[in-house]
Amino acid sequence: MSLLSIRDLTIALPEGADRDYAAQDIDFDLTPGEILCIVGESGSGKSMSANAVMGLLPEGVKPVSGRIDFDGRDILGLPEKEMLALRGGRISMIFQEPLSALNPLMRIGAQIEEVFEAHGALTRPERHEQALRLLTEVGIPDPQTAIRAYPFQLSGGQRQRVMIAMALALEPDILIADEPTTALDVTTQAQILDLIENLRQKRQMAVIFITHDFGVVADIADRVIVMQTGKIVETGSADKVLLRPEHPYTKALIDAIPRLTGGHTGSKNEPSEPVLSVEGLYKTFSTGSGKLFGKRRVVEAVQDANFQLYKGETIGIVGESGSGKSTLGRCLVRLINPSKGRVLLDGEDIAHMPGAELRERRRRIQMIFQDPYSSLNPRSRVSCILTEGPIAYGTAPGDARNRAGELLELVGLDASAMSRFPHEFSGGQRQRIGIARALALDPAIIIADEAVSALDVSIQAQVLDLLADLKARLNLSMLFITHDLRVAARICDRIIVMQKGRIVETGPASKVLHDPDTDYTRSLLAAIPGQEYEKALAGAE
Amino acid sequence: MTRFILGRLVKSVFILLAILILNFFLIHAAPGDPAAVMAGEAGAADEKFLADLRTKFGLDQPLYVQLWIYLKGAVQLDLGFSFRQQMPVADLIWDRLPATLLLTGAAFVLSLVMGVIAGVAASARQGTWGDTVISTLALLFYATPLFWVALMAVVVFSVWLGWLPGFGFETIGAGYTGFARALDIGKHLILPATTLGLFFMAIYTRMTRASMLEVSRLDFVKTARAKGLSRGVIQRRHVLRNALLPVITLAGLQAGQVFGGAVLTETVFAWPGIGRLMFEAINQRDYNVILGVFFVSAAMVLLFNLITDVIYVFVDPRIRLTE
Amino acid sequence: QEPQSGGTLNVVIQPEPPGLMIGLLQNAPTQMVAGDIYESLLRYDTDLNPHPGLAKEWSISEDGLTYTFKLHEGVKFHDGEEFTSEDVKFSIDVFLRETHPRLRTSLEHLESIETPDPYTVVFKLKNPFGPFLGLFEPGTAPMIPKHVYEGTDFASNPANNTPIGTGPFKFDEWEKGSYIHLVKNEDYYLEGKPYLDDIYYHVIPDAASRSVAYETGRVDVLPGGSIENFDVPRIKEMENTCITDKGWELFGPLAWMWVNHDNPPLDDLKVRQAIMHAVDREFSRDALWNGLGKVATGPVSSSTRFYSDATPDISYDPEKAKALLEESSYNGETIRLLGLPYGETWQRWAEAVKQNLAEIGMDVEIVASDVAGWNQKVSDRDYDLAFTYLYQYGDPALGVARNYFSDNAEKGSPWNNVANYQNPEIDEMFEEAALMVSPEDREKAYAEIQDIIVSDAPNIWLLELGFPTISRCNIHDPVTTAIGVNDSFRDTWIEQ
Amino acid sequence: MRDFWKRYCRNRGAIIGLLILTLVILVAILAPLLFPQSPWKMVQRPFLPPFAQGDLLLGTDAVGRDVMAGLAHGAYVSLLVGLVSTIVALAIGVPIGASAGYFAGSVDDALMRFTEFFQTIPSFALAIVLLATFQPSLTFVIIAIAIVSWPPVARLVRGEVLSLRTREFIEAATLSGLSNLQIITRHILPNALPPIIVLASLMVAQAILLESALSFLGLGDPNIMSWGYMIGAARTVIREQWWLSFMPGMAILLTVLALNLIGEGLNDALNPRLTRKSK
Ligand SMILES: Nc1ncnc2c1ncn2[C@@H]1O[C@H](COP(=O)(O)OP(=O)(O)OP(=O)(O)O)[C@@H](O)[C@H]1O
Ligand SMILES: Nc1ncnc2c1ncn2[C@@H]1O[C@H](COP(=O)(O)OP(=O)(O)OP(=O)(O)O)[C@@H](O)[C@H]1O
Ligand SMILES: [Mg+2]
Ligand SMILES: [Mg+2]
Repeated sequence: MSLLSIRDLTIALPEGADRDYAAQDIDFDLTPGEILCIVGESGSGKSMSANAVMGLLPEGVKPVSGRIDFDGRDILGLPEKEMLALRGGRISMIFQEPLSALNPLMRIGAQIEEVFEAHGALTRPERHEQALRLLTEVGIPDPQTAIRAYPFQLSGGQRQRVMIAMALALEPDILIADEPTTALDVTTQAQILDLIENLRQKRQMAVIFITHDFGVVADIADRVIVMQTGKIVETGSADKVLLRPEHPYTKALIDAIPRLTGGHTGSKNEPSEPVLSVEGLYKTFSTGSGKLFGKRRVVEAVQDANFQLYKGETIGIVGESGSGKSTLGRCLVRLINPSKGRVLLDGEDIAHMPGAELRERRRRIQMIFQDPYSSLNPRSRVSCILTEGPIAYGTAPGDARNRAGELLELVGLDASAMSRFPHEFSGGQRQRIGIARALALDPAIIIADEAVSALDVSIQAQVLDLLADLKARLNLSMLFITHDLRVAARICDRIIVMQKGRIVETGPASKVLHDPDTDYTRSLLAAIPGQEYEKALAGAE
Repeated sequence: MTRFILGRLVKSVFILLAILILNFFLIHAAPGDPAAVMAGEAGAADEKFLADLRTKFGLDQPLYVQLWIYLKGAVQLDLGFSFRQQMPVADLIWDRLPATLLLTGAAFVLSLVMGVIAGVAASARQGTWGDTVISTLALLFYATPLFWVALMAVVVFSVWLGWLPGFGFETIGAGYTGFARALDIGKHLILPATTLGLFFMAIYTRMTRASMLEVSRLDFVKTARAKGLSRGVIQRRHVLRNALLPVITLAGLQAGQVFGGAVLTETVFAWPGIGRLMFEAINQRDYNVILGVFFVSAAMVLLFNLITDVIYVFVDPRIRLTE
Repeated sequence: QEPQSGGTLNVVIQPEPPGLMIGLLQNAPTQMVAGDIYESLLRYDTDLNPHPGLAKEWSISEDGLTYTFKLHEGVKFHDGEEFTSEDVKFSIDVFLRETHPRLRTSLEHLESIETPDPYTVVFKLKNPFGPFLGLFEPGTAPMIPKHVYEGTDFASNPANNTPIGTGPFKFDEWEKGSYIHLVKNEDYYLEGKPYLDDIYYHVIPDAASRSVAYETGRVDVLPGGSIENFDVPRIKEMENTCITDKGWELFGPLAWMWVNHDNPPLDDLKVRQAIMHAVDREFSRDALWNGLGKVATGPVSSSTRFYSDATPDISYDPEKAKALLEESSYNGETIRLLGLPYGETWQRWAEAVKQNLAEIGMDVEIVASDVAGWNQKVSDRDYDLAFTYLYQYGDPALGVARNYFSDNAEKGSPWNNVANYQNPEIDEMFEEAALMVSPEDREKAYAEIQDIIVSDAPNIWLLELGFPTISRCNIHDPVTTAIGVNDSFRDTWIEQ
Repeated sequence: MRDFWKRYCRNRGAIIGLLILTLVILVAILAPLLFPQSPWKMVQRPFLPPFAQGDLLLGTDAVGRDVMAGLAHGAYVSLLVGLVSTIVALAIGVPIGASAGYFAGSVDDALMRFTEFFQTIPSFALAIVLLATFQPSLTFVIIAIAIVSWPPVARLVRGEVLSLRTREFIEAATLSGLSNLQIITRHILPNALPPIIVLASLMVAQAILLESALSFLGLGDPNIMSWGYMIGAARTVIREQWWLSFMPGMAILLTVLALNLIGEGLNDALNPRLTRKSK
């Protein structure tokens, strides 16, 4: 007997959107205790379909046909009042973005207790007790403190767990999780997946899980739905879809999954001059505390970093969230000033170089930013984004434009892209513009900070290929910051593992990923989802 | 926190001193002096009369000496003597301050409360005629000259309808005490406070509306809806609180500008407040009074800036106070 | 009708006086309130004839050099001390000589003051001084308690805040910015007077609010000039409302434009005459002053003694003005017109004059400023044309001569001969006329003076201003003397 | 540009606003042609009510001047005061706010204290003192208004810049070798524009009103016909001839309304992201 059944659901988008329907003819069932994974490219309508079940479509987006039966009742036409009772009570949802999904001005505890309050459950002290229990259950360290904390005082992973606690508060029949782990590092991700799995077993909770991480899908899914531009293109049991895909799109997706093994064929680094060498680098942040009368807090984000980057080499920097990866990268391009230590670029120390001189050196070392959205000025056209750097360094505007055209071609974009604004591109395309911008100055070194983590696998694969290709063609050196070890495996020659600001392990990629020296690295490796599946895939090939 | 507040207070003292010096020169740059004005009012004067006055006021001394004398007093919190009224400036200000604080305080509370309510109401009805009415009214209040509104209010409510007294602080000579007096003052307060408040109310309305709409698009509102919270609770508990942040900034600014806004209102409604004192003092070149009022006003601005900053910390836990 | 005792009088006052010690401050609002508290020796009816005040009788010697005043007996200051001739001597000779610039000028003619007994004062003059008997109103020669002020620094005497006089009302309370409260002087020397129990002077800074105050019944007396002229017709129509334009005879406020003789082409008589004839004063009176007041015919107001109407014609005649301007040395220069910063009417007036002058082809630019700026500019002769209005104090020697004397042309004061009009003949004539004993001689002399000055057109005389006092009709006798509400309300009573 | 225009036109209010403003500007420009006589000329008896006489549609004022001519000529001055003083205030406030926000630290502290100084004097009082010191001519009225109205601009811009400067695309621009000035002008300010536009449209209104309040106190330029002057002058007869202040008041109201609508329209049009993606 199915708990939820969706029939011919079509969701219309408002005028001016990229297409007419966010989702079309969606058809699926969900039985109690089942985990259904929805995968597919970005913008394919995954989130909209899920939101439709909650009755929480954004303004202007409306279901125009079909039905959603929950417990034998069509909930599409349900009056708001009855929907209120379902929401949070019998169906609950975890949203994509944990950073902004919590009210910044409310304490964590209050936000959880609110769920009970909304459904008139329990007395005040009981609610508090339950909130505490839930926080403990989702594995938040020191729940007594966390319950009184504000969202900004928690890490991304902790916030995501608070969201999960909220969603689980009333033991719903259905949990909808929209990319709940995308922003998390592998260890945290593993914990959360365990938690969901536990709950399902204990409470017969059905789960709709949206993700683009196939490792995760492989680990948890009973059934899988693949979506593309608003339509379901393939559906079936996890085994069938993952191992014996039928639809070409599914096949393409699965082909694009990065592998821990095999992907990258060793390094051909003949020991040459290091283009960049880092010696004894430290970065310490000190911040006032948020609490009244509080003390100053000191964060040692990077401690005693030492390494060399050789010409044509790619180094991956991996490690859990908050381990200092980004800080290290930013110190190298001097977006932040290191506290101590030297950064030798072509033998010159740029760690403490003053403005004008630094500016001259800077074009040799460029950065690709994590978020393709926020790293492009929303009010600049692509042509401007790509040419202003070279022009600032004295290239004639005409030449810069020509070069920009070439670069766009190089990163696989049409020259017509020149006159468009960033918002007119997809995430993957935007990331390519970011890459083109970094290349526009003909740098010797590129620092890529989580350059692909926001992208879905197929686009991720494209971008990674592109980077590898460019690197080979232009003989670039690259520092690749990521928390996805599969991605690191795919592109890096050497890997640096960071933990709490320190470099704990360095070595060739194959060594670090398969025969690590430290326990920390081993725990990271163990947490990678979908390892079984990867083997199965490898076996199938 | 205490360190932050203390630090700011210490800094404020220096800023105040600097402001005082600049104000001193600013005011002395205007043509005419208090002696000439007073002589002018007398309808006749001779050299001796003017010279006597100037000696008495200390205006015969070089400017830097006058400044020095003034500053010496000011650091001991002595704001000098009013040339014209022959009273210590501090007493004058102290006399007038309660009326102004009452008026601006009432206008402030009124504009803030009404403005926020209207803004919330408009945002809840976004796109409907209710929204249009509120928004248009707000714009109307915003764009109408204050003195025009004030006079019209008096004509309608005081002359035609006879509901409310049109001017003054209380019924003179009625001899009310206690509650009766409070009631009487309250009645007198309604028209000026409303007039003064209308303008800011309009601003708060617009700001709250925009801010509410902005915040209701944020993700955490969706989270709140997913919890099954009703619309009202969401608006109140989640949207409003966040939407109030920019309103607080503005309110801090308004609160600081206690005297400036009140000049016209106090004049039209014969309200015995500081705004009028200041305006008259400027016209009469009563230097010490002008400086005194500017000084208190500056202190007020700095104080309210500080209070706003502190309130911010309480309302928004993300904000950290840094020195 | 038999006067009734009792009742409270609510009067508007504007602007708020800087203080109430009338010996130190002579501005209009101070005088209005202090006129109830302080008294002088005489009072003047609306034809400027003297009547008993603190002096019950007086006599003048044949040669016009000795003035003897007999004082009322049993007059007490508000603190209970008796008022005697010593106080008179102290007030005039010591206090006011020190503090009162306008009186000081007149005291130049004074030889000595003698006090043969407590109720007799004898003034001995150096030379005959025609206007002398006109000096004894409270604004010019208030009686000040010797026992309070003798030997102190007058300006900083703490008693200035609680003024003590002999008047029918005593100071009670001053709520700054709101009101001044005076109460009946129970020990007043005239039996049965004053009639009123107390008086509130309400400080209401805005003219429109002042008329509202009257309309809503909060105040009962609107002294002249306290509401906008435009409001007068409406208020006048209200029931139980009486209006009088009496009470300004002593002051005889005359409005004119100073013409700065330093600045060519204004030193050219033809230019000045052209301006004189170009200004449409009837229009200004009717449109801006609601028909109140009179068109001026020359430097002397018609209520002032020795006014002559036989002066050369200066009436509105744009054609003549154009012709005069043609013949003159005017070459299209921009003339700066300094407006008087006393409210809307004066601003409108400046605009109207500007327009009048534009009609005859004169380019005028209005200069605005606040009161202090106006004072400064006029005192420094930093203007071309400047509006003003001045009081005449009942006698040309007191209020007219000062504006035309060559000697009075030094900079630094806005009431001197600010135009810098230089005519030695006039100087001499003024000097002589002031010293003449017989009123008939003076009359003749002043007629001649007026004739000459008007032909010289040193200034552009505009209007004898009318400031009607408005009050409820059941308030009897609000105005009884030539200084109107500036005198005390001692004779005023309210019909219950 | 066409694009921009199309986006602008999508907002109906904005078009109405533009129409009104165009009308006002036209009237301002054509005033000397429509009413060749000086607006100060006394043409008829004072206080002629509106529609009483054919060629004086809106009647006459206290000295018999044509109100219609006054409105037309006043449009020019009021717009000039509103626009120029706002531009000057922006020219002072934006650079100060932007530098304070961008360079932060001690620069910020110094500039904000400087701004605070102007804020601590009640703005109305400051305007009065300034005008008492200098001649109240049109130029000084404009300057005085600008001087008292720039601090909020500086504060607003600073706030925006503070939040923008840590954005990734600013970091990217830094890495591209742009100078600070280029970063501020090309990347930061365009993104801070929406609130500035809204504020600016409010400031124009404020300036027009402030001018009227100053006129009311006799501190306007007495040689120039402006709406503020007309309201101030008609204020004394508000009881008897209410239309004399009502009509310039309406003119101000309409202009302010138009400016606000335009501000909002511009804001939408300048935002290239028309449909927000719900991420
Ligand atoms: N508020 C909105 N207004 C208009 N169009 C929208 C809105 N929200 C989403 N869309 C459009 O609806 C389509 C489906 O969006 P949806 O969020 O479901 O994608 P998704 O599959 O969840 O993608 P992702 O993996 O990036 O989250 C997209 O084309 C998107 O542009
Ligand atoms: N500007 C800053 N002020 C204070 N602390 C900071 C600042 N930037 C980073 N940190 C702290 O420094 C530490 C390292 O941060 P960093 O951003 O380098 O981590 P990361 O390894 O890049 O993590 P993630 O994978 O989540 O991006 C964290 O504890 C972070 O809170
Ligand atoms: Mg999604
Ligand atoms: Mg990072």
